[in-house]
Amino acid sequence: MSIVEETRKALLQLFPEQAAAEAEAEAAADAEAAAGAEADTDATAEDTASTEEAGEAAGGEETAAEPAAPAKEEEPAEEGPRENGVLVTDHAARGTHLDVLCDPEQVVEAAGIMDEAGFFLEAITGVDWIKEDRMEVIYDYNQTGPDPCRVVVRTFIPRANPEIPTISEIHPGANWHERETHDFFGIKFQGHPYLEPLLLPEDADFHPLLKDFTP
Amino acid sequence: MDTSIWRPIIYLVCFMAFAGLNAAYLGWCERKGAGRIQRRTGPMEVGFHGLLQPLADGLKLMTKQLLVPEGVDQILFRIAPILAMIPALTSMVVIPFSDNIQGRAVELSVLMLFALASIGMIAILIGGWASANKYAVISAARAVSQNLAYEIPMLLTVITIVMITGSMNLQDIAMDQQGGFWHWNIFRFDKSIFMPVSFLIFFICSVAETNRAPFDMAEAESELIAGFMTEYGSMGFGLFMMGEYLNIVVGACLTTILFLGGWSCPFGLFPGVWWFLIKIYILIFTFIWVRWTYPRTQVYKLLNLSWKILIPFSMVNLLVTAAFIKVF
Amino acid sequence: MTVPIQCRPDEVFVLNLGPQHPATHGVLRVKLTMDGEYIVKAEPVLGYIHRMHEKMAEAGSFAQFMPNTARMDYLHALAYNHGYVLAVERAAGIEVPERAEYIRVITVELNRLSSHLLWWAAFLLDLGGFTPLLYAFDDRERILDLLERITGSRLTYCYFRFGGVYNDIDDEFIAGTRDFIKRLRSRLPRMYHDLVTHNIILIKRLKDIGFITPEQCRKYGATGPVARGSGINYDVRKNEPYSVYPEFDFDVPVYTECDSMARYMVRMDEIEQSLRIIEQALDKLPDGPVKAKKVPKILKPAAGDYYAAVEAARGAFGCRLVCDGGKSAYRLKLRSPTFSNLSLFGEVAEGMLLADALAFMGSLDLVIPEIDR
Amino acid sequence: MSAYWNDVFGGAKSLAIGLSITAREFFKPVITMQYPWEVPEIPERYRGHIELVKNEKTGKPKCICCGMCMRSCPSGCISLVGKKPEGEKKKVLTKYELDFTKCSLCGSCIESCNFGAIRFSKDYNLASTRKEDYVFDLLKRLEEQG
Repeated sequence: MSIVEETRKALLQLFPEQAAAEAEAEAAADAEAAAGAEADTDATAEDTASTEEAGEAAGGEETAAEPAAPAKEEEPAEEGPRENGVLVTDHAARGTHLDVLCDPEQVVEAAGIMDEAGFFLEAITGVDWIKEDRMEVIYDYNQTGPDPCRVVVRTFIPRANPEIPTISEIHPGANWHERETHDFFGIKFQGHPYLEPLLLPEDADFHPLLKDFTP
Repeated sequence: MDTSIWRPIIYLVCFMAFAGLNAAYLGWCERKGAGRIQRRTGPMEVGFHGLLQPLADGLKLMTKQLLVPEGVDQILFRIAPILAMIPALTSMVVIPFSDNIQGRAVELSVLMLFALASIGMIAILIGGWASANKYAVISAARAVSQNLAYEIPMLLTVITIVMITGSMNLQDIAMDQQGGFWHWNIFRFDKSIFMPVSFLIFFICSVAETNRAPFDMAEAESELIAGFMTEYGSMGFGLFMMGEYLNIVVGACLTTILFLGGWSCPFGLFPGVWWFLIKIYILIFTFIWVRWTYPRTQVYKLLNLSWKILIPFSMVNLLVTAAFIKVF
Repeated sequence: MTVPIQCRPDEVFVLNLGPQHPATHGVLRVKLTMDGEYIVKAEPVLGYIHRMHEKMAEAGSFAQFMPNTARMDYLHALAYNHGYVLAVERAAGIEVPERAEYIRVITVELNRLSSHLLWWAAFLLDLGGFTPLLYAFDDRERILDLLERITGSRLTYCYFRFGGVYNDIDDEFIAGTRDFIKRLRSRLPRMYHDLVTHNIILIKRLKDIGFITPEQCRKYGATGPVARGSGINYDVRKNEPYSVYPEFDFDVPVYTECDSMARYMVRMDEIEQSLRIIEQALDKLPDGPVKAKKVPKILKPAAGDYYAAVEAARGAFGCRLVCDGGKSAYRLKLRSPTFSNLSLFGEVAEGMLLADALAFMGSLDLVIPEIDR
Repeated sequence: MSAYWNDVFGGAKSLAIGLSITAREFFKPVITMQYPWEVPEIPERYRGHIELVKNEKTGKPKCICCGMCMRSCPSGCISLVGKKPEGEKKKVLTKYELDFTKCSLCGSCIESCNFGAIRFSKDYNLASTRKEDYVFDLLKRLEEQG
């Protein structure tokens, strides 16, 4: 199983609905395949093991199937609000392998999953979507294994009250990245040990990367 | 004519001139030497090949205001640079440049030189402490620990020489080595087989004593800005620099007298002051050469070197010498 | 060597290392709480050369941000050029002609060499050795001359363009580069390794100083030679190949000692690997245009976000570009490697001697404008 | 114990090698240049500040006052004014100012110019204590160049 698949499976813990839906679809596909190819094998044994094996069996198939899938999935995502979940993205086009959209409360859990999977935090950044009146917080994760796998975890928070839990306890490196993001966007990382300006002067009370910032 | 009055005055003037010239022009030599080693030209603009550079520098330093920062110890801050210069100048008095060129023949001149050398360290301590600057204080503490550590192996090797010669008078020590280079203490294998090692130890210690790279822990410009000199400007800084160069001269003189036969010619011909000068300038060049070759050591590595390598080696040499003298 | 720290709260003092300090290579300030010469706590204070490049990217068009990229990591400016150009090309879907890719690789690697040489020189300066600085500058000067001939500038290059490079390289450049490779190869063992690497003073100062465990590297997101000195085999050029790097045969030097000496050795070995890459690139250099034909003057990439990473001399440089369909970036996040590399300084420097901490800091290879952006 | 002796002898040897290298360098020729007396050759593509290019036939600047350079400049350091004299079709350049304090020598202006009307100069000896000295009147400069 490739690292992208493994990580994807690990991240699906965050989204029981998507996981369930996929497991169902896989089971159905498996059952179909099993029924088609080996009609005489014991189908009941396959079913009982499916909860565990579905993912693994899917791993091989999905790598082939997925690159096509995001093309379908992404287009509507641009227009309508995207559902929470894990998306496999085309690395050549996007530069990332997995794209996770989650609730603000879930970033800590996501950070924990990434940490367990051996990922390191590359950067945290915010984006000020002033028209939609919300802010996006993007966490870039990467790992040092032989195969590339970049994961981006993103979440949206209201612009009026930009608060999000800190992940600096899980990734100490996030400490500075969160301070920087706080500098630029005014996003408050709850539970951060030392949320003082890092790149801006000590007494800075402005947030330059907000779209309505005027110097 | 009673020479007892004139002699000291003439010597005083001559030695002062010698010392001043050295202090000024060693800076130029150092810059030129460093330049050549790094394949640059060094100072070129002031005078022919920058020969007037020391004068220009001196003029600049003297015309600058001596800035005494707030919060420093007013008296000690001013005393320290003077204290760095005076002992080095005084040391010149007892150094025999030749069999008849010596300011004052002191019976215990070796001891006197080492006593004066310790005052130089106190100048650094005072300067660093009085500056009320954290970098300067760290530097002062480093200088003291370094000097204490290096005086021990240095004195141990000197004791070896004193045992060989049986005198603490520099003049006697130099006289004892007259003749070809095989009479020099560095090659006196009949007294101890480790004399070259002993010479090396003494040389390393004198580099460390003068706070020169690679042992310039006290100055350490990439760590402590300029260490004890951080707060000094104008001639206060100039005096420290001159004191440093004079210390180098004294160190080279001492090494020459103790190990390289003083003013004697390597081939036993025409002994005289020129041989002495040639030897000390070769040694001074080595000081410069070493400085521009190595990176700086670190305080603990330096103390390790002293306590774990230099002191045991000089102890062994001392014992071997004692045994040789007793046996033969 | 471990020395126990005996520290009573009333005995510590605060030492401000910087913002003007010879060893911080710019305007980094480190607030050190010291017990004598031992560091109890180290807290880097950043932002003295913060210029808000990311806001500037939002103000102008994509092309107008190009010159800014060179002003972050001024020592490896072309890698920053490269990272940004890759991100925009990915967003706008521009294909780069092969010759341009090769020229990019050659110039980036030359620039990496000059960066490593300057690091070496400055590192030795931190350690109190002056002469190596001039020897390294002798070599570096030749790289700058070569690059100046084709890019027109010596330090803050603005050479890459979306879909290619500014202008073509000529035969004289190729010959000059080959000469330079020969020259550096012949000088490396003697002027670099015999004079410095094997020097006992240097070894004593770097060995077993500044331990960074692989786990610390991961937790703080350290990349580049810092991670490779801790046994992490990660190089964007190998692990996530971009441009034409897969065409070349080169190794990623990895040392598992985790100390300053390991980081030193990684960089010294990388010099050799960069020479190999340049050599192969010059051999394989194809003919053709150096700029893609149909690159619109005003780029309007489709909305969405794009990521591109390159291996800069100091680690993985990442460029996250968020577009909203307009002609300027909606948000450009620049992930600078030293920002992460420096963030572990506080943890590692605890309990170190001041002199060792500065040697350790030098081995991290900091470029302050890149940290502050 | 052997580590100790290794340190002592290996260390001494490494130090001696170091000295021998610097000694050899000492006798090699100087490689630096005495700058104000010797001037390095400036490569063809050197990027100095920009200057206007003259039309060889008419002796007037090639610039047609389209203002592309002004718009493409990332830091807005170019300001130009063109007037249409009566009875002529084309605009004539009357003012072309470069605020060099902001210029980062990126060359965007030169690339954006479709008429080859500006190029990099080879000036690098620029020093002044006054900011105003760096607002170059390029039109005047062109006239002075003759």
